[in-house]
Amino acid sequence: MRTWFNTLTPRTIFGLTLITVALLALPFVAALGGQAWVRIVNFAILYVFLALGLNIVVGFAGLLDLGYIAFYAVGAYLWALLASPHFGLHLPFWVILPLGAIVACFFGILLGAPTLKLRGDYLAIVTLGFGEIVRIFMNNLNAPINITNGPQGITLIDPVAIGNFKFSTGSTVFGIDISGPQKYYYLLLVLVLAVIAINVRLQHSRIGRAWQAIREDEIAAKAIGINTRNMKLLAFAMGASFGGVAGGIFAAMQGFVSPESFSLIESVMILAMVVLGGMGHIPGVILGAILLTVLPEALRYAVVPVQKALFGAVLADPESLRMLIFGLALVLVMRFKPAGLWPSPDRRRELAEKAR
Amino acid sequence: MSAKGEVLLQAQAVAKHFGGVKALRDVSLTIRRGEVYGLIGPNGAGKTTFFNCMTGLYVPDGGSFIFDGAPLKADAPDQVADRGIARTFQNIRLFGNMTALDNVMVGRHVRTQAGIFGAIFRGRAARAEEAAIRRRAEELLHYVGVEDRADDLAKNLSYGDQRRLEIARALATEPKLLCLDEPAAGMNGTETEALRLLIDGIRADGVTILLIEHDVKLVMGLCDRVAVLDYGALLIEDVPSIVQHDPRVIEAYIGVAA
Amino acid sequence: MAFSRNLSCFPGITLALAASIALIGCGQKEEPKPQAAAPAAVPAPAPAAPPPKPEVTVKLGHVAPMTGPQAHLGKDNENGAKLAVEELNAQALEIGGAKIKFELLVEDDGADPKQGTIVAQKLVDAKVNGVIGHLNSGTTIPASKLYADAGIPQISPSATNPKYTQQGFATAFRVMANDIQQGKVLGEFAAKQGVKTVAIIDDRSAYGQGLADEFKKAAETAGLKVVATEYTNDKATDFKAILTKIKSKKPDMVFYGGMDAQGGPLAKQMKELGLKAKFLGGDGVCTPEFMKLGGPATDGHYCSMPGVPLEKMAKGPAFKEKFVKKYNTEIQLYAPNVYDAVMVMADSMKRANSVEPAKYLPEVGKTSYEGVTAKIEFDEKGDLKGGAISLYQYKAGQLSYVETLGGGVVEAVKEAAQATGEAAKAVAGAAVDAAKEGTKAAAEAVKSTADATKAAVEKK
Amino acid sequence: MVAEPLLIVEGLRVAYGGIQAVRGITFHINPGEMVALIGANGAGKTSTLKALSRMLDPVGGSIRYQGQEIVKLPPHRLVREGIALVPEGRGVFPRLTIAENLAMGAFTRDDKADIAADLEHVYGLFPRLKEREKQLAGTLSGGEQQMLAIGRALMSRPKLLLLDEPSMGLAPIMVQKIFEVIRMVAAEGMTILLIEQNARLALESSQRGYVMESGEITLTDEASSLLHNPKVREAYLGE
Amino acid sequence: MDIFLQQVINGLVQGAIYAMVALGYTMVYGIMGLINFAHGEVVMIGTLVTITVVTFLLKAGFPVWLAGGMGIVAAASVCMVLGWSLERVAYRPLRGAPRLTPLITAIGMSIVLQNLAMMIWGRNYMTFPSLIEKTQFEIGGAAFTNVQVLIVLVAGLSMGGLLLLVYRTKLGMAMRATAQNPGVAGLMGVNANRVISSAFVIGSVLGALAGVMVGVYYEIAHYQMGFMLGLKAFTAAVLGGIGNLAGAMAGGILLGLIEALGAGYIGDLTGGFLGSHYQDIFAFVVLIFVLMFRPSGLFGEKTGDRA
Repeated sequence: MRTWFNTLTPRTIFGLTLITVALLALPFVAALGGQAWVRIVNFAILYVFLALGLNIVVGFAGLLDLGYIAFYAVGAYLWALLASPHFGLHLPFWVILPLGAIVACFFGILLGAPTLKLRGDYLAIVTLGFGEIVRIFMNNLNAPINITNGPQGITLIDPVAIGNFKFSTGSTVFGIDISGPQKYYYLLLVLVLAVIAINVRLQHSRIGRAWQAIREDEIAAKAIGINTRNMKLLAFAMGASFGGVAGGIFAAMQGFVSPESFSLIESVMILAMVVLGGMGHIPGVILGAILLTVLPEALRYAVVPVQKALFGAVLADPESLRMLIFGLALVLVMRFKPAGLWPSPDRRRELAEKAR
Repeated sequence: MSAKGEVLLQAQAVAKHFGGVKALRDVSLTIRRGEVYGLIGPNGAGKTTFFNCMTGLYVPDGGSFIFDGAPLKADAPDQVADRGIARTFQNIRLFGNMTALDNVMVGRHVRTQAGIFGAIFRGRAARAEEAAIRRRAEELLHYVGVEDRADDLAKNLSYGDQRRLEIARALATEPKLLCLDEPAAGMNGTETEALRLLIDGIRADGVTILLIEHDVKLVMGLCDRVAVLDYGALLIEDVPSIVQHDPRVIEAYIGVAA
Repeated sequence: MAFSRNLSCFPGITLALAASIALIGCGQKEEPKPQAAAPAAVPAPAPAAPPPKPEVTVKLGHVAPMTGPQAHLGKDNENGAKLAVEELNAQALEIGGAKIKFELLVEDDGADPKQGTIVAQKLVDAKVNGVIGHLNSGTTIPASKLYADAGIPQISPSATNPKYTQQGFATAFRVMANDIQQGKVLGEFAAKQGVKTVAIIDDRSAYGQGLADEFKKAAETAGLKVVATEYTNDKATDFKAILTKIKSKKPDMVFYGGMDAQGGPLAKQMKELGLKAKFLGGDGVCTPEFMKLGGPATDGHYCSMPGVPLEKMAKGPAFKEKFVKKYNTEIQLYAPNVYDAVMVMADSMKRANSVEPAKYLPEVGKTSYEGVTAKIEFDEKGDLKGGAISLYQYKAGQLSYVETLGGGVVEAVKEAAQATGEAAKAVAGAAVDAAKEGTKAAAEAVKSTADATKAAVEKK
Repeated sequence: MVAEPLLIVEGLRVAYGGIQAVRGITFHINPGEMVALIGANGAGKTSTLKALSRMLDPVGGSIRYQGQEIVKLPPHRLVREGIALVPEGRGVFPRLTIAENLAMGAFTRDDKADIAADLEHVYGLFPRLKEREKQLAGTLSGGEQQMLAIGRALMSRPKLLLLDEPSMGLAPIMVQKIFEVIRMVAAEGMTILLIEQNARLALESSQRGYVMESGEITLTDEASSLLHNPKVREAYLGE
Repeated sequence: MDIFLQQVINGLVQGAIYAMVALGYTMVYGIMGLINFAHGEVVMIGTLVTITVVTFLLKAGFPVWLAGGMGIVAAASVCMVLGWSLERVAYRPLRGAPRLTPLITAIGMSIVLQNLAMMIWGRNYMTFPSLIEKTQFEIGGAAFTNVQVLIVLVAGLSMGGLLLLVYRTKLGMAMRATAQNPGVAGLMGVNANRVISSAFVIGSVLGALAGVMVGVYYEIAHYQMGFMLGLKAFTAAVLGGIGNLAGAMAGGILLGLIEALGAGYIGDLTGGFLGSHYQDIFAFVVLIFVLMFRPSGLFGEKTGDRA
């Protein structure tokens, strides 16, 4: 610890302080535009969470996973079942959250194991299948025994609460009014910082290098003694556990889960965040997640006024135009920044050379 | 340390076929500790298949390998590496988008322990290990002579440097037996000579070497003993001077003007 | 709902300048009913020599999917809401001493629960006075918590999942019978058709599954035998496999819990497979879309719709005419309910003489409003009281009214023996005159049916 | 030589991401001769060949073939002009049969009768290929694949044949066989540019040679003279 | 038994449709190794174009056969142009980019096409004008229509034609060569760009045909119909071994049969626990099992790693 602390220059200290202040102030700044924006920021963080989890699997270990949402679903349902009137259980969050990570982890291994021999596109379709299988089970496990309550979903899920301090409603802390979404923001911020730290440390470790080796050339990785089976399962498990925690928070924030929140398109979206941002590069992935969460919402606000300004009338249906722009953005970013918006320096170098 | 000259690897009647093609027909050979052992033969004779069977990439259809006193597990390349066999590939298989240094560092994987918690919490032991990995990798880069390319992506290295880097990566696993698959392919006479010096040095450090190579001059100059494969079967296994003049070898492999 | 009407009126008086305004707001019988039927509405009688009055904009949130597979229904809902708002504005209402201008904030939740809460928060931030929506139960339920926390009254026109109102939120209302009510009636109706065996298909959506389950219970209670339960999904186009299986069980009737987009092709494929059972479905298939997609194969099939047919309601035919004239398209499904939801909200505000959510919320619960779809009154949960369900049969490409079952509110049931006879003619899209006739006849027969209806309600 | 050179390369420059691999080289090949291009790994030989075969764009210089500038020609047009390349590592189509691989060589040609004749000619050069006509190319050994690659190039009836490392990874006896065929083809009057690590073999087979070092041509002479050049002997023959 | 036969017919027809779409995926994948996720949308646009053209022509008084024929031609032409432009605009610039890049582009394109279609054709489900008078036949108690027969026939013929094209023509050989090594194929005089474009164009025409088939069979269309269909067809292609034409066909038919028989029988076999609500899973479960034992699909080449 002493070593890195000493290397801090006044400039980096200033930078870090600035970032800290900005992060702390963000929910109050966002709230100026309405609590909806705090909520959007919260979802953005939740997706950062998910994208970083998937990044371990796809970005680090190079395993194309199109069913990642399954782990998110597992986490969400676990919370819903353990903290709602459905089974009459109301466990506290500090029990459920780690449990969610562990159960999702277990699912990661369970679903990862049959896919170990598969490559690339075959892996993609199988993981996609697993994602669908999990969703369809959740949709149907209301009979013969009612476990998930089927398509009706589970309502009245407990919010995160520390004693009587509930995260769902606003309260006053040290004389500052703080809303429910703002509370969740700080909770998510703490968690996401932990996730980022874990990601960074994993990447620059013996295990991170082994994943990278598997991504580059599995045969060679085996030949130098990497147990690719265990390493791949570890990647699935780590990625899944992040998904599980994110799912739990999602359930608590929403107060309601139903299978329709965990459709294939969500998996695709998270993958798009990872790739669009810059696969394997943590800052890039974070950027990708934030952009893809905020962009559609921002477009929601922008489409009509912009049209009115340009043409004096609303020519195209704002909602379809919004999705159209979103799709185009995906295509264009990939066209002009094929390695993502913020690729790792190595990746950038690689592409520069390819371009000749 | 075990004595020089005792048996390190014994292949017993190893067989492998692909569909109807018999790639290896009951090949048995013995490699002794400390020697450089050459494996030659025409293209398609089964040399690389033999390598792949030994290192666990292929499951042999018959026979077994005894390495360092115990049988090698089939279909488990990582365990083979753990036991002390390292290899290079005919068509270089580096981790192209990792730096040269990272390539060698990842080679230390099998000799290090840090797990998921070590990686996340980065305790004292984990940090010490990480430092040791880096130190050793830097030494090896220096050893094979590509230290000045340490931070370049492996795929951007020249062909010769890539060959050397692949050897450094293999050495990072602390092998007892180093298997080189055509290391001199695509090198001119002078480059081949430098390679010969490198291999000589590795042998001097006590690593046994198994060498597949088409450069007859290199093989005959370097190897203590040579085996010749033809159509998947062992033709002869002996010292170079005898192998070189065996009429069957000349007819099947060396040709007239060797 | 602790406030009395007078109490809730009180701040309005103190804030208002003139007592005459309070009269309009708090007046009960004198208050002119909104003239929904007349397109050119007569403005409310203005007090003499009005001083320049403040104008207050009442923001109503409207949420439905504008993207995704249910976007066509979302648009329909939006149209219904717009129509209501325009009419309200044309009436130049005055509440709490101010001229009221309603403004509709339209949001898209894409039928996605996550977007549902974001847009809900957006509406809460925008300090809307009330929310109409959402369309789907899946988005309505998570959003309802936000509205409840903010104390904003929410009236869903179409979320039929019972859970929506079972959460115990004082702000949650709906102007449509829920799945339990509808499923029950459908089960009873099936029994009345003289069928003995029935096969059930549900689309595993919250709506379809809920409805099918309730139907199953009711059908079994009524002595029907469920010979097969099969499933599909809300994106499917091919139902032959499950229909083949059902065919082998030879049911007299097939019940389908799901939407029109699947129901139409389903009916078609039933015919192609030679499956001759009767078809029965809920409001999801009671649409022009169903007949368009099912073609002649829908002939003779049945479906139900919460409420009483527009034609049977006093203001119904006029609404239909207005709607078609304005948007040049048929009503898809819930537009009339949305329209009613808006009107109920406005009505509650008028009665409370306040547009403040906290003040008019108690009034919402006390609603007794003659809507275009039903006489709207809420039970203690916020569910539509009684929840009459009407049954229709597809005949020659049109929906023809059969009968109305359930419903505790006598006035809502304008069904009558004569009317039933007429109903075959009074098909959807038929001339308004014909419908008016039916309405008259119905009015006369109210008493005779009241008993029967009561009996039906008690049986549940 | 009185005849105009078949190929004239002037000031050719090739760069990858800012690093110059070929720094303005000039050389020529006369009709009917076999020219060797030798040099160390990374000297720029393969880059030169890639530029010639239009697989990458040079940053400068000119390539004139039969008096015509071809530096902007797309690669698939080259074979029509009569330039065929046998790529490094053979580049056979592994999941096409041998016959199909050879047919691909004649892809741009329509003269069925002549193609059939050329096929017989190739089979004459490499009888082993004829035996395995229907076999997938991927099942051949390295030497056989090299034969196939050369045969395939000949199927386009080229005027200029570019050979990239034909001996690489081959058993000595196979190297001898391949070079026998190359010499035969040369003897039939084919113009050949040969790039080879095995400098001795290359120079022994060619009339003239160029030596490349760090992207530049540093020596050029009759092949036999180069063989005896002490610098060449030290740097490339490992002596 | 008649139920079994009926289920086989159901599965076969559904499978033939999957197969048609799967052929389009495989065509492109075989050459470029690219999953053209937007292929389902090409199919959708094929259907919608046909509806528009046919409806318009029928209104204008054209005879059904002519209107139908022109509808098919129009759909094929539009899809051809669409496929060509997709490749040209979205995928070609990405050759040599990281593997996932074109996948995201494809997803983006899929979203764009869906929303464009929604803007053009609206959000409502559309009915497909009936082009063929449906006649019902019965064999052994199983009912089927002439349309179903036609669909299976067209799918079979399409595959036959495609096999001929790929294995018996010069273009086909160029395609296979480009698939294996585009650089060297270029050296042989093959214009790789043109070959790849033609693969897209052919795939898109197949997509258009599939779209017409879907329309004629189910008689409905919607701007989102392509997504699920594409997904199923892609599953079929992988099941058969993606890149392999016969595999795509077999995978499609197999998938159709699995779904039909699964929905028809698994429920009874598991005492109702796994009924038709798991219909969409059956295919995936079989896929996962097949891939566990044959990691490259049923007909895919074994990718034995030549180390």
